[in-house]
Amino acid sequence: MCKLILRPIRDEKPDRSVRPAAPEENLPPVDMSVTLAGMTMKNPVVVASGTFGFGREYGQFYDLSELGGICAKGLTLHRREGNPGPRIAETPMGILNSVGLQNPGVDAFIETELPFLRQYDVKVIANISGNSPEEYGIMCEKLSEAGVDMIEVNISCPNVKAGGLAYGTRPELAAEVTEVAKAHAGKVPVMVKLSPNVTDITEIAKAVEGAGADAVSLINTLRGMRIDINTRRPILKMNTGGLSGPAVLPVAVRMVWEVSNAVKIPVLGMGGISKGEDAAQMMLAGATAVAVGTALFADPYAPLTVRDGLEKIAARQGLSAVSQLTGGVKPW
Amino acid sequence: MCKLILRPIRDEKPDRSVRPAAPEENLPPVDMSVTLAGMTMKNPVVVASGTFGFGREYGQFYDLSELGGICAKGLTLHRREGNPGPRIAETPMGILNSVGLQNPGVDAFIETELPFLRQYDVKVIANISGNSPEEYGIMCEKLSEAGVDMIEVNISCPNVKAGGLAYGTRPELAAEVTEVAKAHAGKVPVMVKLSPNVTDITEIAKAVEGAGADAVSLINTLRGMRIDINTRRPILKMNTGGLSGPAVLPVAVRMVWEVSNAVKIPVLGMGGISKGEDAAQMMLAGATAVAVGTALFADPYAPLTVRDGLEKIAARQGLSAVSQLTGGVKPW
Amino acid sequence: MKVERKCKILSKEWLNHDAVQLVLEVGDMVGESFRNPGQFVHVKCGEGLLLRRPISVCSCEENEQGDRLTLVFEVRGEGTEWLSERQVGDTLDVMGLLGNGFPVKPKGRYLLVGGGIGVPPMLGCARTNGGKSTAVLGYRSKDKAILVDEFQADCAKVLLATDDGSMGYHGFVDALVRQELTEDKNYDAVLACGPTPMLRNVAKVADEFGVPCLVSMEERMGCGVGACLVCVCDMKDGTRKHACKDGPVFDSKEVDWDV
Amino acid sequence: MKVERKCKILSKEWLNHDAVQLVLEVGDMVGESFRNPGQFVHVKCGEGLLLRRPISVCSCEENEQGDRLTLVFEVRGEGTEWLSERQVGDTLDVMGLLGNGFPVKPKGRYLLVGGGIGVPPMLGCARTNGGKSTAVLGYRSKDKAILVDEFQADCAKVLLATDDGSMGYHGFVDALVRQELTEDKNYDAVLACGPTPMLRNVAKVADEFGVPCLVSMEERMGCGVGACLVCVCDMKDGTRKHACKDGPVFDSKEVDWDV
Ligand SMILES: Cc1cc2nc3c(=O)[nH]c(=O)nc-3n(C[C@H](O)[C@H](O)[C@H](O)COP(=O)(O)OP(=O)(O)OC[C@H]3O[C@@H](n4cnc5c(N)ncnc54)[C@H](O)[C@@H]3O)c2cc1C
Ligand SMILES: Cc1cc2nc3c(=O)[nH]c(=O)nc-3n(C[C@H](O)[C@H](O)[C@H](O)COP(=O)(O)OP(=O)(O)OC[C@H]3O[C@@H](n4cnc5c(N)ncnc54)[C@H](O)[C@@H]3O)c2cc1C
Ligand SMILES: Cc1cc2nc3c(=O)[nH]c(=O)nc-3n(C[C@H](O)[C@H](O)[C@H](O)COP(=O)(O)O)c2cc1C
Ligand SMILES: Cc1cc2nc3c(=O)[nH]c(=O)nc-3n(C[C@H](O)[C@H](O)[C@H](O)COP(=O)(O)O)c2cc1C
Ligand code: FES
Ligand code: FES
Repeated sequence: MCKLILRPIRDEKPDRSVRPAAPEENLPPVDMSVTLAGMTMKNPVVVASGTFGFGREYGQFYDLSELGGICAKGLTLHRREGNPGPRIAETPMGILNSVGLQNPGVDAFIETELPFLRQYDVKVIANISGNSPEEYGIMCEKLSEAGVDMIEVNISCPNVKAGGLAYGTRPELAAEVTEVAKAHAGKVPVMVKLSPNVTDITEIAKAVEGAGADAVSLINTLRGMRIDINTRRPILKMNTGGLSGPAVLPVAVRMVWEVSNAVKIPVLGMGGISKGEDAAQMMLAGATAVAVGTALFADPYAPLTVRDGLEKIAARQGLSAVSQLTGGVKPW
Repeated sequence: MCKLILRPIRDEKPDRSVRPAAPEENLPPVDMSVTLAGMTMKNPVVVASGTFGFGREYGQFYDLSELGGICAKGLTLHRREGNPGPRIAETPMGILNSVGLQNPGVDAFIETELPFLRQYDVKVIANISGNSPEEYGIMCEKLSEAGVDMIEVNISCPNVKAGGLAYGTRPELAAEVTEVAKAHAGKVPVMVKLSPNVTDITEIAKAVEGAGADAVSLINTLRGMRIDINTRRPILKMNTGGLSGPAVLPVAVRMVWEVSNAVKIPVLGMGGISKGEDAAQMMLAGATAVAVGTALFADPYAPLTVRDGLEKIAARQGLSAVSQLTGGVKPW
Repeated sequence: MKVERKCKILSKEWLNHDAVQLVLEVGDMVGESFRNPGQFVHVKCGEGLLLRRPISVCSCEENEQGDRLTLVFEVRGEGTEWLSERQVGDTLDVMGLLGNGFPVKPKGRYLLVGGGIGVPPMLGCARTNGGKSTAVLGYRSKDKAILVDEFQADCAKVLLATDDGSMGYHGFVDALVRQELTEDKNYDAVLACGPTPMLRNVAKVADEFGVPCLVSMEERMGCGVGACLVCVCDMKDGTRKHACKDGPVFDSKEVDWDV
Repeated sequence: MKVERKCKILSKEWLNHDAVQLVLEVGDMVGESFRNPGQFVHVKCGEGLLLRRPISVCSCEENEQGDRLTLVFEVRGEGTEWLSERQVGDTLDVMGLLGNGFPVKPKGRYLLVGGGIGVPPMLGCARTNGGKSTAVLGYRSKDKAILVDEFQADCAKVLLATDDGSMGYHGFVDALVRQELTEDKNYDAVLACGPTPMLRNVAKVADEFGVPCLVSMEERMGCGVGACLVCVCDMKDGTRKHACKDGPVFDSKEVDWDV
């Protein structure tokens, strides 16, 4: 024992002012593909609707084929100019927006934007909002004919007065919209996007599942407000807007966990994801794939950072496929 | 004109590497007192229930008489040990907690803690949670006899299974609890603390107003979750917990604005306040006074920073009394 | 294409209590994306703030050792406060150059109008025109005046105004613009940057004299590249354009000034 | 009373790839609030993180020119990462000294047990005992070993263990504790800091030999001062105590090891 104690501990005296190099990691490859309601993506990272336009802008910075999927900017039946500005306010680790679905209308999307997106090897998810179930139906018909990979039915936009929010907070209305969408979407899978501004999100999730939804996506934005204390005016011209970004991550993880325990259809998880760890949390909570939105504004490359981070996490955990994360949380 | 152009602009060449001194400000005094449901406080800054214990700890660092009021740690009829640990998780600009109302019971509070708090020139607000309307009633009776300045009826704690949350999400239950509390509180004003985890918070606010509440306080915490991606366990032993801190500020401001437009009783605003500007937003949105909670953990002096910041803002805006901020927002 | 770069601060100067001038080394940013003066960069201001801050390019140049960019900004809130605390040698995360600036022609003669922190981007315009332009610069007060020497070096004529009369003309720039155009309306265009009420008034004066007018609009931004649609600018034809991508410089006749 | 202080970093050393040793100048903090070794400080780790990070005092001293505090910590997540990037001369926002440490008597003789990043606080204990104590230190592997020279200087005897056998005994510290107590149980107490499973095992061994045992518990913290009740530690009697105020050091017999 004594000899052991007197053994010199450090064989050489290193420079203690710099951090010693980390041991090299030799990470095995991971199968990054996931299948969401029958739609297979090369990786689980999608960009969130409304934060990526129709891909043209960020497409200047990197190849859109790097992404798993693109949720296009929310479409309406007819062109909309959206809400007056200001449309954005910053909050602690979050933003409020009140864009109000500015978009060229579903026909212009099909004619101009879809062909552009089709140049890339990436799944295209159209996001739609309507003022009535009929409008949802018409849009689904057009989009399924045009051949998108999935339709995301937005029943939860807090930034438009008609329809939108009400559909997302009442199970029977949510179900009605889902049914009509399904009836007109043909073979294209329908994913319903849920609002977090509700007492019990599982009620709505179960209602849309019952109505035939192929998947659900969540969360849309939480309603919030910021006031300019000098002008005494809300910063947003619409007074309130939708909160997104890292601030909402814990609420989103909780809701994804609740919903994935309540329904059998797969979940696209989003809300505050900005790094691999966030995405891994969301998948462990039950998401099959994830979407990245607000994080783009801080870093245009955020979806790729999330993807690479996720791959590293999966590899370090010895997973052969990233899909092994989905639903893996072990509640106490 | 030409002469003007040729005039030297800077009379002296200052050192441009340091920031020139700001012009001196001579701020007029501001009346910082506010009256919340008949209870007058020397300033509008209260510390939030559950974040300040019974004042003993932070009382070592500054004089508790500096505060407007103290919402004591949530009490139950009988002593409770609360939930198992871990009880806290950090999230982007927020925290999740699942303390679960650990407290010595209402009698021990009255015997040991209230006399301690009474040494200070500060309003004492007792915060109570019950498993049944009757329990609320008994506690109110005891506390009103003991002579607290106000009773905050917590119908919104997301961290206890029985009662708590359900009362806060259903208008008729919220009203029932309020009625019983009022019936037993004697002359002590009753303030009901609302949950943000609801589709429409104004419904609950109107219900408790109708049932006789003297004030409402909001928001309690938003339910959230964080997962340790390596152990695959939720960080909190209770799986989910309540989100507080700057992250929730915009949601809190929105709800305070909605509620103060929906009811006539005064509002104690809280949720994410950590500086004077946050408090000013909350007051402009309609709050008569504000509470500071989570910010204490980053900075024990946060309530004093908020108070001083608020005073400066009021002075700069030329207000003679800080109460002139309340409800001053001008929506578009 | 690379849009985001780590840029080193080469120099930092305080121009007054609120205004800071930074010179950055920006790699090949200028060569890659310079179109005209009046473009902007989108700067990350610390880890605690989610959104980048748009700052106009004051002036820039290509350089073998790394392109140079001069920014001048005023401390207004948390982001610019953070930015003002950076030191020479620190690195900033900068996206740019973004947007469409003023389409100035080297042979053109312009009436450049800047108000307050709208002054800096006009310097870039002045410098592409070989000293032919006239500048009308307005400030709150004399001690807020910035870059006056620089404009005097690069313009044929510089007219100054302050809101409180502590330097130059006592009043707003639109009065000086009117005076100048009355004397001489032989300008290719009026180019203006500053607070919206100022822009509206300048646009009106230019319109009266039949001189084309281009204005740089300040809108709150998210992505900075045209994807998120938050930086909305109302047009006369009822459409809503986006300052970051369609602007920030717009033809004053297309802008709906009545919102 | 002052609890929060801006403290300057006087020196910084990397002890291995993950562990950093900082010496801070802490004003009159030690004089004001030192009770015994094993207390901790609560350190703000940048603007982006809300919660402070609890770090045990490794050693400290009063000093006319400003008290000194040595901290040793391992980079685990965002907060400690940020902390490890600070440089000599930078200022930290530190609350302390907090909690109740090990009630060591200068004349006592203790068996000090440290595991991994639980090793540093035991050094403070060693130093109050004039070299009379024995230390049992366990590490993941040889290259993770820290502070061994320091313990050898301040203890009568130092026993080492590594999980992988790359240095000293191949196995866990509780085996060495058992070996030592078998040879010599003339200790006033076993004092231990490290991961909970290690503490549980060491407590069991000490109990078998009838030697009192005190353990330092690691719990996630909020306020750090006893107000928020999050840092809960389950006691055998069914109550829940709080690491920051009632601890972090508890009598091992009072702790409920079965949760
Ligand atoms: C195209 C363009 C060019 C600009 N060029 C300059 C320049 O060269 N020099 C300069 O000093 N300022 C310039 N500004 C204004 C500058 O962007 C704001 O002063 C700055 O964003 C304020 O940030 P803050 O964090 O200090 O203020 P805060 O009020 O704390 O900012 C909160 C949020 O509001 C946004 N915001 C606040 N004020 C403005 C504003 N006036 N315009 C746009 N967004 C705002 C911020 O970007 C941030 O997202 C420009 C703005 C635009 C749109
Ligand atoms: C009383 C006490 C003394 C300690 N002394 C030391 C020490 O001397 N040296 C040292 O290296 N470490 C020590 N720790 C552990 C240290 O506090 C954590 O490693 C550190 O908080 C991790 O922070 P992070 O941001 O790097 O990790 P993250 O995982 O990013 O932290 C997220 C949150 O969890 C908390 N957390 C994470 N791990 C722990 C943990 N093990 N214990 C408590 N909270 C945790 C963090 O404080 C933070 O609030 C001590 C802990 C306690 C309770
Ligand atoms: C500027 C902006 C515009 C948005 N527009 C839409 C939209 O058109 N349709 C939709 O379903 N969601 C929209 N959203 C919500 C996002 O798709 C996403 O659900 C939300 O932002 C949460 O994710 P994040 O935190 O990663 O941004 C928008 C969000 C932002 C920030
Ligand atoms: C650790 C902790 C414990 C809490 N305990 C209670 C409680 O006992 N009763 C209660 O009504 N609210 C409790 N709350 C909620 C706060 O009073 C407050 O409503 C919430 O934290 C929002 O404010 P903040 O963001 O300033 O912390 C607690 C919050 C925290 C963080
Ligand atoms: S800032 Fe995103 S479109 Fe202009
Ligand atoms: S950390 Fe708040 S009581 Fe211990």
